[in-house]
Amino acid sequence: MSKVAELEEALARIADNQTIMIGGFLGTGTPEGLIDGLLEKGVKNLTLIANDTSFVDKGVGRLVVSRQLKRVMVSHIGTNKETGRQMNAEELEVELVPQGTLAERIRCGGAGLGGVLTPTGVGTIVEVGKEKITKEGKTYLLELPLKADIALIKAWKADTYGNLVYRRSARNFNPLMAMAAAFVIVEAEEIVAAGALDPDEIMTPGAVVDMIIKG
Amino acid sequence: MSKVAELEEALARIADNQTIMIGGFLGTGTPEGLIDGLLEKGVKNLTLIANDTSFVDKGVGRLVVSRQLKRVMVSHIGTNKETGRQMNAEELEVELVPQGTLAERIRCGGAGLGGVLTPTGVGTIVEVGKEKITKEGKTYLLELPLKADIALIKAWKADTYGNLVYRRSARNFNPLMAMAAAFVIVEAEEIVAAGALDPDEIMTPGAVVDMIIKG
Amino acid sequence: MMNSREIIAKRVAKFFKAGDLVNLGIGMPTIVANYLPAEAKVMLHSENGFIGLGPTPAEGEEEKDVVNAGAAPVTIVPGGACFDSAMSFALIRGGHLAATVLGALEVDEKGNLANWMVPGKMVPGMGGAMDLVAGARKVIIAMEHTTKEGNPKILKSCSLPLTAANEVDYIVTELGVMEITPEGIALRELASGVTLEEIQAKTEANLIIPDKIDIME
Amino acid sequence: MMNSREIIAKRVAKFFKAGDLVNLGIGMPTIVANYLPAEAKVMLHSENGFIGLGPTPAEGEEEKDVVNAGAAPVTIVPGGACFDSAMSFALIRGGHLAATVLGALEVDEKGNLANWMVPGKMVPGMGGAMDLVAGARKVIIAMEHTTKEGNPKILKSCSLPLTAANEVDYIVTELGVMEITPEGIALRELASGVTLEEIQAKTEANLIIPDKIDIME
Repeated sequence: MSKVAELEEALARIADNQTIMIGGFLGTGTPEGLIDGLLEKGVKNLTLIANDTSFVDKGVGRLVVSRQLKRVMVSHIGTNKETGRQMNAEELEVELVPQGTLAERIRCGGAGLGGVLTPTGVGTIVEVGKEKITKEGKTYLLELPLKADIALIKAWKADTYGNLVYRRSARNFNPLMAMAAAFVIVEAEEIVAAGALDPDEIMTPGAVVDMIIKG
Repeated sequence: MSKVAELEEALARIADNQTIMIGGFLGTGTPEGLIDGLLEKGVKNLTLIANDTSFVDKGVGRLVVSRQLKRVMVSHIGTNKETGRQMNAEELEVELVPQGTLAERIRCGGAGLGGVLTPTGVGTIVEVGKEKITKEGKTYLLELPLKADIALIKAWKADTYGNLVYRRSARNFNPLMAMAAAFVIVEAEEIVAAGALDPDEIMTPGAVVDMIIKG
Repeated sequence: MMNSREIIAKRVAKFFKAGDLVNLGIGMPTIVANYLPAEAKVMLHSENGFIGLGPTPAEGEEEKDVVNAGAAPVTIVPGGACFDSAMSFALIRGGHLAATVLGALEVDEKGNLANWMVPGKMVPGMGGAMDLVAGARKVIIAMEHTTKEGNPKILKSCSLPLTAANEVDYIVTELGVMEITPEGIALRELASGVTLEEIQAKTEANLIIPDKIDIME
Repeated sequence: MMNSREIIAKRVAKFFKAGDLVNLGIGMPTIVANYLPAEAKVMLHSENGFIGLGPTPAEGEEEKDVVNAGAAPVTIVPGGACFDSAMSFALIRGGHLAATVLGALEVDEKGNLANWMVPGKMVPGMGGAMDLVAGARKVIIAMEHTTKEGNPKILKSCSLPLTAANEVDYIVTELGVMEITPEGIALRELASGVTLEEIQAKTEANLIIPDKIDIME
């Protein structure tokens, strides 16, 4: 039961107006082959959930430049001038989320949790419109889960069942997003047989992965 | 800056009336050498947070038999008859917590989160006394963080800085508890030099570990 | 001839398709593993921290750190993966399990389940059961149809403390296969040689009898 | 002679003791690493997913997956460990960082910090800053005492959108070291050659001047 597929099969799962999570931190740990495919396919009006909008010529930043996004939920846009320009021109909706809150919201989505209380953002504009809950004298914001139609994940190694190993700082949001989407597509640098990875080195269990392409 | 110490130094940190988290699942992944030490030292009135009370002759189950516990917060006591007997005789307070909720509450304690919304336990006696929050038509219980004075952790390998690797099903609650206690003591089967473990195989970063003994 | 437990386990195994991730509770549900054909490629989740629960190892080949949620020695199949308890229950609660199979003390027509305590008698704790029932995409109860004394376990309304409310999808017993629907408990399959009168007599809840009922195999 | 940035970085480095886990923000705080003596055994946390942030690799020895939170190639020191973003921020929020060092646009006498946006002008996003300031056990602001135009940045009350409220513990500038106390901003150290009049003139908030003020080194 191998989940290894061709790029075209992966792209067939991605359509206009979907919400897509894409792994990576300023492009490190982003599946660039799948981004190439999205650019070529030209899907539009996507909602992107990612750590940041990377750079104009790298990772998800290229999808900003190609104007395929309707909305982004990220923690940082400062490295991609085009994101700020489109935001100010009201061509792109930008929701800025503190990075740790973004990680927890995605984790909640994947873990069946209805939300989480975080101290981050209390007393700032991040709290606007959110429920505040005080416990033992400390005030928290109730932050809600995030889920996606599709997650695009970059792995260092994958086995054919979809078990994944990430490398160094390329791990970042990838394991969280692999849990939080209805359909999970992985781009792996190396694909090995099921059983070739030690069960303890696996960072994402294959059970949550739907499709693997070689990247 | 090695954190390796003798059992006596570890036991010196443990006192009557403390709240102690101890890793393990029916004894697998429990630091038996530290339990031996607790039995010998005879500290009393401990509050134990663990997955279960194991068996009468294994893991934390031995602390039930030796009557060193005032209170336990666990998901299961069925494998240790002495726990049930002491509970019915009102000699031991037992708070039963669903296993996934226990894991999340400990994780919240270690992650600086004020609580988490879980669907588990809604409509059961677990919901008694808890705040219920409904989001998008689904009802959740607000479960609050757990922290401890001491965590006793069992690792397969540790480096001298305290970076830890667990093996197979002995991982269980250990990585969560290592984040949630004021003082973290590790019993490791093997101790290696800092730098001998690959940064990607480490499951608990040494920064949260205070002391390591050879087990 | 198969006994009741084997009949139930064999039928439950047919619920699964290739790629499904399934958690089998302690006790009778564990036997289901014996009836999963290798080609089914069902992966078993062990709540103590791994996917890929395999058969009991040969004597002398046990590993102390490879045990199931009942502390019995097991193996991990190729493609298996280990994780901590937070991840184990993230998989459970997050809907990543196609199904969980559990025993029951009582089930009722609203899909309520009681299987974790008898006040004043048996209080083992819920372990992972409450999360499994709340989180798995399909909850299948595998149990003998009545108590040892012959009393119904499929009730109009559970009397014991619940494990979860409104979460059960199917009940498989040695007498038949039932589905919990918004209207009540519908009989889907009847074991060979069992009459409608017999299964209803052993069931407190009123069974909905559709036009078509398959033979349970 | 050291420039302002070097003077500030050198002083901030003295806050740390062996075993401390510290996060240094992008920009000036990064320079602090150059002043941490090897024997200090301070471990640096990189919010993009590891502990053990080390120096820039030699040319040609960069690894594509080993970068800091600013996407620049770095190394991982012996004893370092990698993890995902949830764990990275669990460490931050959970109080496992002895300190975070960040720059600021404005700080005020209540310990409020503004360093992530200027409405209508600069909206880069907060990245990990809000979590760092809310979660680290000690929040140290490392910045030049005034803006390039000479205007105070240490204010009675921040005017820009906050990064966090009431979280700042220390401010280190080229003129001195200040501590946020419940009574206001107390001057702890003064740089050599700087007068009390000068530092107060460049500070909008009223500085509390204790009997004993050390020389900043």
